[in-house]
Amino acid sequence: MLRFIISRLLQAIPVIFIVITATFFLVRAAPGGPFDAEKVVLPEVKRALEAQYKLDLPLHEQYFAYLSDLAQGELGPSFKYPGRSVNEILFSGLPVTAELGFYALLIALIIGVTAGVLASLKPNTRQDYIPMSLAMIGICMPSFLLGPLLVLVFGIYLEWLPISGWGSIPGDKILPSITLGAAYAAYVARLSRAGMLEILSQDYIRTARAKGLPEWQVVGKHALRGGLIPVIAFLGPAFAGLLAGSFVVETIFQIPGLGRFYVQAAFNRDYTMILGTTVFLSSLIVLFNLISDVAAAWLNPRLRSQLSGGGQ
Amino acid sequence: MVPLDKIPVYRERPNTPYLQSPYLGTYYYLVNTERPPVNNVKVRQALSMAVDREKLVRSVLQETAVPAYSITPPDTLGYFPPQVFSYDPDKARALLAEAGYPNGEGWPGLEIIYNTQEAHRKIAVAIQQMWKSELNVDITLANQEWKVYLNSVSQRDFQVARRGWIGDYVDANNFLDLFITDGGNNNTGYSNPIYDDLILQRAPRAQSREERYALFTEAETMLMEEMPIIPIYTYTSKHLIHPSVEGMYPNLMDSLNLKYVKLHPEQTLSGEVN
Amino acid sequence: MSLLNVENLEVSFVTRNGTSKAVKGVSFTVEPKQITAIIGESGSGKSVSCYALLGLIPSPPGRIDGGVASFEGQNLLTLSEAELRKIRGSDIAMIFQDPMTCLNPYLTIGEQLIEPLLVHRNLSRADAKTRAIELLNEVGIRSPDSTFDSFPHEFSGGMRQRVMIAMALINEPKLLIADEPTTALDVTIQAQILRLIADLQKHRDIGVLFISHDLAVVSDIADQIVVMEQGEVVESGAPDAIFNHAQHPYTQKLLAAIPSGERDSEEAKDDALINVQNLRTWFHGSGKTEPVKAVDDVSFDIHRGEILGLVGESGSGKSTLGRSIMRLAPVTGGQITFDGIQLTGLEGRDLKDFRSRMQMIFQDPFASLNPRMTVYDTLAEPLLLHNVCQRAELDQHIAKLMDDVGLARNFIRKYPHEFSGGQRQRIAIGRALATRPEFIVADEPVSALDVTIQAQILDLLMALGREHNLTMLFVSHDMAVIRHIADRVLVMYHGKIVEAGPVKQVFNNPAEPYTQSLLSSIPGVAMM
Amino acid sequence: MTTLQSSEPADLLENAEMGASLWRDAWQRLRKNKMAVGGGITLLLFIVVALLTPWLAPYSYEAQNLDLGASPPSAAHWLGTDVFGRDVLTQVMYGGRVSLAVGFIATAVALLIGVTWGAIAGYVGGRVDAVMMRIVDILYALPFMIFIVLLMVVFGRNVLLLFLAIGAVEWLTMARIMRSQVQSLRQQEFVEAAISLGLSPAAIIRRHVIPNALGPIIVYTTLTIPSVMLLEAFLSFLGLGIQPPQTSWGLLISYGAETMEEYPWLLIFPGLALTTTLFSLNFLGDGLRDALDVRGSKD
Repeated sequence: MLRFIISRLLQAIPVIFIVITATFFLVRAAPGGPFDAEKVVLPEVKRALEAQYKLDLPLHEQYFAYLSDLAQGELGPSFKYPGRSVNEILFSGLPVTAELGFYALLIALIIGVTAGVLASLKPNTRQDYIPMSLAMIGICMPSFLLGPLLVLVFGIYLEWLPISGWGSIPGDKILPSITLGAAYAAYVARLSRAGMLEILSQDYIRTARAKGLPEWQVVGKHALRGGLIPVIAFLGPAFAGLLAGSFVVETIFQIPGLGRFYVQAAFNRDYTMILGTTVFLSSLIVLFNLISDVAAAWLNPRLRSQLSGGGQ
Repeated sequence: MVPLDKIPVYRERPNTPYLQSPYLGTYYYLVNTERPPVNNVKVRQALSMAVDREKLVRSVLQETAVPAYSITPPDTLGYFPPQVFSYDPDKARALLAEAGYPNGEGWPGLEIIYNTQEAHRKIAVAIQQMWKSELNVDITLANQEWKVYLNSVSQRDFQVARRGWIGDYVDANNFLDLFITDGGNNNTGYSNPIYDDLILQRAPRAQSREERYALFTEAETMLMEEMPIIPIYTYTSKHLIHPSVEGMYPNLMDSLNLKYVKLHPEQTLSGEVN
Repeated sequence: MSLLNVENLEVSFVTRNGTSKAVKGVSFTVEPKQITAIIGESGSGKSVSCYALLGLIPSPPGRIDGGVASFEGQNLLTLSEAELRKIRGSDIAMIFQDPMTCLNPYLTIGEQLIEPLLVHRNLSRADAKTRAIELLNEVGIRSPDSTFDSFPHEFSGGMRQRVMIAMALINEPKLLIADEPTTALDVTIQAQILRLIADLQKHRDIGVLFISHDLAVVSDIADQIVVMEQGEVVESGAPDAIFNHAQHPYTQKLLAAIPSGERDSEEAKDDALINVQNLRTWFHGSGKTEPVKAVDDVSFDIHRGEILGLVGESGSGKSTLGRSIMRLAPVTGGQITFDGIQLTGLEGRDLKDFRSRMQMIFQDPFASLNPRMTVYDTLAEPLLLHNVCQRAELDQHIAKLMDDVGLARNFIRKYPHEFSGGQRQRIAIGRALATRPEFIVADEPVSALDVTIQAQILDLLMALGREHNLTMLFVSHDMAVIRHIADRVLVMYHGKIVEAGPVKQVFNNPAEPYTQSLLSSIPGVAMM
Repeated sequence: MTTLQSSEPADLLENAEMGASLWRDAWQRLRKNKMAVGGGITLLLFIVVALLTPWLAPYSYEAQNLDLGASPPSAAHWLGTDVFGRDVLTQVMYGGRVSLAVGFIATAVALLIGVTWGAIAGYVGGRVDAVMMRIVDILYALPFMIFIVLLMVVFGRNVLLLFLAIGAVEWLTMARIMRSQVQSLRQQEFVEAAISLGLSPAAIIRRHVIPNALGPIIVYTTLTIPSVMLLEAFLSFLGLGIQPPQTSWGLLISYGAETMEEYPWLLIFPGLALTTTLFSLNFLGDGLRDALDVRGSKD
């Protein structure tokens, strides 16, 4: 198992390195610089700013300087927010976004698995069609639409829940989490339905019934474990996707999270910030993919013993 | 900021919390005077005269702005800019014909760029259609991401570009000196030694306020005849002020002076009865 | 009084394409402390009849139309799901055909074993575990304490079937339904499991309903045999009566299909078509673990025109050997010479062209045919690929192939799933013959087939072999089949060939103990 | 053995083309599936309307009536008007032209690249697979927005680029799905049988692997098309997409979302058009998957 994890991490190093390099040169090739503004600043002021952030050096020197900083864990100063380092900004936004992502995923799991399992128990009946149709809408409903819609209904007409903020008013975490989690709930529902249908047709489910187990045990104990493995494998990429995709939700609900920084950095051409968030997010993607692969393998005893045997 | 489309909703409420007042800023279109067809002053004048600013303000802007016919906002510290032209589609068509495009024939096309934002899009769409229906000229729109847009403007890689200027201090000079030759925010390629002389040499040496404002009027008249820019509207400051707030008065710079503001919490919006 | 008395059972399946009657008025009894065997081929309704008793057929599409099944004074067919659940796993227990798929791979053996105790007896987990370990011991599982927390994949098929049996017996049922419990097992394991079931039945005084397609298997243990065909009982009686005085033509056909005897092979054909020298096929795991030596230093000849039988149990490396010769498995070392050509050295285009001279027939005709290709497409592919014929003559060639393998020509537009197993294997044989090969590797070509079909396919292979002067390597775990079809035989064990020689010699005077144990495991030897 | 006589069953000789039968049979099967046919007809209707919009549309798509402004549905404007006083029905019809074209073409690009990439990676395996899938990982991690802005700078702004950009993002997931399908398929005996017949890897992938991997690909495709339509709105935001007064469903929905409280009809009708497309596609996709699964009729 350890060998598997180490080899996966080793494979990730060139991936992240190439991502850093490509991003470094891509952002600099994009038109517009970090200090361009609508009201043009004086040329000497601009030069001084560029010197301060080492932008006056030849590109390759900037690149190697960045790499050596990065090797020491330094992501550099933000161009947009003077006096703040990228590390600082990332670590102030991360807990908020991570918490938002966690709740969103939790909601996605609870709603998605329930809907998917219910649908799989009576395929091609109303109990299947209704949740699956909702899931389809959920997948395609963009959060820039769902968010305002929820705000309108629960925040403004019903006045049940606060419509913005994070952690300042009780209940203000509910709407953003639902908005972010909805699409994932829909995917989870489809995945768990397909997974459960597959498992429910297995011979060992018949064995369980032949033992006289009550139906809830047949489903809950024998079918769920295997049926949800595709969902577990999906969670890693999903969590990484949530972190990167939380921008819209964080904007709608005024949440000071990482997603806003990620997208704003690109708009502001805040070079160090773009690189910092990209490095950070791609590392997280690698990490979460690995965790969910390991978890999915761990749930499957056959794979588990193969992995602990040192094999791959 | 108050969202544009929400304004009518607030306005219609009795005891409205909505408060609007003119603001030291102008929304205008930059014209690249070195690119055909807008290198022809008659074309620029025709385009400007074909914009029905009253209608634009009434419909798209929901009365949240004031039509502008000059770069300087009205009553800038007592300076009232001249109105050189007005909405005149007939004259616009005549000018366009003089420029060689009678009824839009032979028109080579024109592109308006703007940075991606709903408000800019709405203005551009409306103006595009006004030019199309009054002058029979084809206009294309191109929205650009903010930094790309800034880059296009500073590289003068455009024909017509949306622009706004918010005054740094309350004085006409702050608007008029934008268009001196090679000014950092000129971006139009406009260059007129007489204008430069007026703004840079003569106005600073004016002996009185009246003389200074007369020089400004002369310069601005010149600017509005040559039209390196097409003014669209003057900004207003827009606030939702809860009825419980007393003593908040608008000013041109829209800066809050909280010294005289009082709160009367018993006052509520008529919408919030419960 | 009978333990179980089934009368006029009728079951049908309602599908989009209409209603099909799977069981048409079947009656049989199981006496206490006796074994009743139901014999029939796929589609005969034998399994459906038994699943229907316990409410285990999926409904819809399954539907019980009528009949009575009395068990201890209750009619099983009219019980509610809750009442049936009380009986399932306690009074009536089941074991199934495929122990690989019938145990839940995600739960430990122990957890699955104690479930019936927890559900039906309300035992504590500790007591249940004690009971389970006792039973594991009884079914012959070594060190049951450590086994208890293992997962199914850590066991061989035979061991899993023992676990299944333990699980069925744990609540001391009065009736055990065993659905083809040995079909998926190797011949020596099959013999052990059969013995185990017979022993347990005697010790515990339970009634057994034993379902099988193989008359030979049940001949040793059954007290009563019921023969089913197409949803109906055609004959029933004591084994002796069935084997010696079968009345119904179908029963006679089943008996005749049991492979027996050996062919008259001409001696001493010394002209080697294929020569295998010191062949090694090793599979390397990652890292420094020992490679799996599937084929380990094997040398032999295959003579022109002969059928060489290759026999061994699962894991012996016999399939890998066949696949190595076909260049489907990567050869680690050694040489294969085909008609003077170094097969091991061929690559790319040369290999592709050479493939027309040798073909393979796979074990599972369900898996070896592309489910999305019609018979026509499947047969046309090799014909066009190797330019056996022009496009204009394609139809004639395909029709000829279908005639050769005994398929009706109007099946040409059908897909594999529309055929029975035997018909599918005919398609696969047709595909292999299409390139006009000289040599064919047949990898267990009949082991997935019903016994009467098996006989037909064996006859077909022998006839085609003669007609096209084919040389064949026939891989099988079934001694009786090898004896029936092969000229010479190789016995493989742990990657090595332990015995080789003409069929007569090996079967009548086996030199190796391993060969002897294989021979003694052939079921129904006594009956033959 | 009988020799071939001239009196062969007629249908035998009709089968001139190899591989054609699967698709023809799938078509037969599809025609019997009411939901799929309904979805197909709806889609076809949308496409026909899109093609004929210049003749069918009740109003000009650019003509404004600023004095009318946004008005709710009425006899003159069945679906109401937008803030410029333009007819919403006309806008939705013209928007459909863009959205349907973008949706289908960009998805086709993504399918082509993704399926090929995934099939090769999955079939060849080993190092090639590792390298190909790491490339997918890298592309996943690159900041998409910067990438698009650059594309625009390098190639200028045109619709072809829009398709490319969308295809460039969407094929990644497609490749992953395809790869895992192929990995399990290549273990199947019929692939081994094809190898032993001497088929080239390309022929095996094309004839034996892809037809058997189509099910999940079709389902994913039907989900991709609507999300591509919405992605187009985001690219328009970056300046890559189409420009006013041209419009698309994605743009109409994102404009409508901003004024859903004041002018709900500006959101509802384009949303309805997209949702209808989504469901039609899904029914058609499920039907197609079932139709291609020749075994489906049995169970």
